[in-house]
Amino acid sequence: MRLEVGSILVKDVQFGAKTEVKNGVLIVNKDELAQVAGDDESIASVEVYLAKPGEEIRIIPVKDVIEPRVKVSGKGGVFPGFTSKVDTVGEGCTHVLKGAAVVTTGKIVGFQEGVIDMSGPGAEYTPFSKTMNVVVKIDPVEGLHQHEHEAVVRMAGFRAAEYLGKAAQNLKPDFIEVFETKPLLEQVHEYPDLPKVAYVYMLQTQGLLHNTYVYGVDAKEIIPTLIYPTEIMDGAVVSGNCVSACDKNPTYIHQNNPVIYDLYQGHGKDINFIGCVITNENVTLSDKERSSDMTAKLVEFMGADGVIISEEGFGNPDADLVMNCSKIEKKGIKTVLITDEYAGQDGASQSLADATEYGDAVVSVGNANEVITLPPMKTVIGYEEVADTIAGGFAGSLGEDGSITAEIQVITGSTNELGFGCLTATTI
Amino acid sequence: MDLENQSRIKDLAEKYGKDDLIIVLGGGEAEASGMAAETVSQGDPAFAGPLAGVPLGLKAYHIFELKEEIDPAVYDEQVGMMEMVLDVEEIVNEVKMYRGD
Amino acid sequence: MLEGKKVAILGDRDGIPGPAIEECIKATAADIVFSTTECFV
Amino acid sequence: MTIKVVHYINQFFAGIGGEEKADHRPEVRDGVVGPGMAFRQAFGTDAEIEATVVCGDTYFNENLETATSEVTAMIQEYSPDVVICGPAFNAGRYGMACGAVAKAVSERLSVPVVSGMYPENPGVDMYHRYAYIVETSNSIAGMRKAVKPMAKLALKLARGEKIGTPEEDGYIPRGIRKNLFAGERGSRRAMEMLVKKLKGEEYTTEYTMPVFDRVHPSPAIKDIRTAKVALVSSGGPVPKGNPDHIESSSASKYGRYSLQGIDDLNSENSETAHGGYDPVYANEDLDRVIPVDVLKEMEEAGEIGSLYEYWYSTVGNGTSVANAKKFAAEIAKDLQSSGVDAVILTST
Repeated sequence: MRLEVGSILVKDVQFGAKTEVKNGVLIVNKDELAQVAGDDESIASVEVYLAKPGEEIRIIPVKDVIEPRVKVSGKGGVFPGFTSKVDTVGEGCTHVLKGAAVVTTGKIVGFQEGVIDMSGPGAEYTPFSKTMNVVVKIDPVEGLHQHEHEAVVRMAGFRAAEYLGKAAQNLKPDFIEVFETKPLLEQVHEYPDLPKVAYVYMLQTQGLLHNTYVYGVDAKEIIPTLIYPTEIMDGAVVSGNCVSACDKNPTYIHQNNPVIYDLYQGHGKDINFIGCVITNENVTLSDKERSSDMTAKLVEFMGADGVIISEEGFGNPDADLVMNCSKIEKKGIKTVLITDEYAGQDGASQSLADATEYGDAVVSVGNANEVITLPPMKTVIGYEEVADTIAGGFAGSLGEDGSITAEIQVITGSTNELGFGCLTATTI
Repeated sequence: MDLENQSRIKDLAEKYGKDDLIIVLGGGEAEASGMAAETVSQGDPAFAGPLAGVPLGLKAYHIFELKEEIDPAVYDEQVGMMEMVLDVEEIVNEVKMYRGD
Repeated sequence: MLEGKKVAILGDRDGIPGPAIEECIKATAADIVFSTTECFV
Repeated sequence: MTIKVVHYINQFFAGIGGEEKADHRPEVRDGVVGPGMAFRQAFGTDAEIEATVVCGDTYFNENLETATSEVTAMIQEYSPDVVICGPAFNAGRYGMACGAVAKAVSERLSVPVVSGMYPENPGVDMYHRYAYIVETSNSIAGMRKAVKPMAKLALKLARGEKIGTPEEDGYIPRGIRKNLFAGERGSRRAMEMLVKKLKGEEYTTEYTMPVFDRVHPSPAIKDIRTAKVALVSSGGPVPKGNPDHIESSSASKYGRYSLQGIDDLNSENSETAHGGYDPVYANEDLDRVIPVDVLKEMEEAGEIGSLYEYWYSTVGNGTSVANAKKFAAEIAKDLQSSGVDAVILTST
């Protein structure tokens, strides 16, 4: 599969009469966007805000972040199985409003949603303090069941991103990147002298606000399967997951999976990147055994010499990570794991809930328990009172002055386990 | 260096003065030999004994350095064997360094 | 250089012991005022 | 202002004597003793060693608790800004004493401690968390080399300056995980690590896997019909409203809740505080997390002796192993003193 990704650089975002991109400025028709996003009888209200890098703005609770895109050629839409039919994506050309993002917020669904600060110390920890954000605040009708609430907000975000992405349809990209993975046997022969590397992409699938979707299917229901890297880059995987927002993959991160991107950077030079296996992180032992067995088998089936395994979440998923690692290593295939740590607020505890002696090559993306104080912001979009109850917060997290003292666990993407950011932890 | 020996050396230095008294070492290892040389010149580097912070300014030589001064037959009998097994150059360099000449 | 000097000997159990150094110095013009064997380690 | 330092050393370095004097009891002397002279040189006018506390290694190790308290009390008298222990090089009992003093001083007096030891000194393994231990050579020959970095660290700690990494500031890692921003993003680091691993080249893992305790189950209850059974859960089951505000993640506490007058948990009287799983089904009927209804029926039918009148609850989500261990020890003690014979542990 060959995918061209054409990036239209967005340097600013403003409200205006017509949604379009002019000289690098994304202009948004606020009412039209609200109408598209709110097109659901379960939605009571939609408000749209802008949040730009450096502004004193806090967004809380954050549910998802999505990159506005449009399919220019090739099959399918940008969210196959959701806002378009389930056609296989990953081929042709997709245009991206690079630098822009849709952020969804609104009344809290569970305990688990995140925080984005556009400036101050918290901004350093989230990738979404660097994007021009169109914030869509969605509140549902009274009495909506939690599961429906989550789904309604998720879909509203996709519609908003798709709507904005259409502005890129007829634009000439500032730059185009081409990614290609051939059918397995051809791909293996393309670089016969380089080690064959696959990517094991673990998707969290543990229920409400812990779910991930593949072509519209709840990934909890899948058996691990092979997928072209370009399919993932083109919207095949989307998020319904924002628990402990630090290490959950918003849709934006799936669309821009950094492991896939960096493996393509090494492709043909250091490695032969032959493809991806997606697997899930379910809650029962039999599910875990089945999925890790299948994953190890698929990696072997592909003839991989080495794999990168990325986790999503912590605790329970540590067991999946450890099973994947040991079962793959036992087949003589080398692994590198990416995980975050829960070493306690003082950093003195052991960091994982499960361990294996095979896990001898680990990339740590930081200790999520580390405490940070986020100073008050001039503007809060959303509901700041949830700071005391979201995962990583505690009674008294929200100060009287509007500051938040909490674990970096509350910050969307702070310890992203695809390695989207530069955070790490070291022993001192 | 042994605390009691530090005390003895201190007394001897007072009695004979630093121009007349020299120390001859038989250390089998460079670091410890250097330390002994340092102890009698600049003070106990471990700051544990009577010479802690007491720079006597005494000159210490390793017996290997005095080979030319000694009857070859005697030297050979008493020292020859150890001269073959020990790292003479390393030991001598260390002692020289701390003697400060 | 040993002429007229007072010599204090610090031998080493694992190197050259005091008595061996004494034998050497006895054959020179120096005067032995102290001799001991340390355990340097 | 001159920084105040107290120095802890053993009987040997105080010039009292070797092994034969190792039963020397703790004493305090004003000013510097022994290696303190070297520290005084290194400090110049920045810091002053106000006192030196001396204790024999044998006395310390054979009277660990008393000696620790005595020494700590002597140190406290001087209200130092920083305490220096040793260096102890490879002297095992001296290292253990330095470590125990470091633990007590840092925990009880909240005063930072610097020490120096050879990495194989058992004091390092036992106490590396409580002091910044500079790596020294294995013998006292390394004194001069040890003093400089120890003095530098002591000044930094006393001034509350930021301490660098173990490599930068020359101390043995304390086993504390600390966040920092790397030069490359995580995915890039992963790819580079994999390329090295595939080539058989050296690479450094960023996290060394922990070793876990394996807990052996207790022997089976002989007669469950007479046993008092308790419920303990990390699934966050709490009375409605979460009265103790147990955190949805990274719990800092656990709760103990009465079952008096409760035969069934429901959405009126209970909920889960846990933020790590789909709470909808637990909130509808919390018996799904702790089976109070069934156990009450079994109690009634004589199938179990009795159901203990309290349940214990915390949230396992993101909670550090160290906190979990602490909670468990306290809960177990409570259960034991209440005559509980068996516990049903539920997780989520």
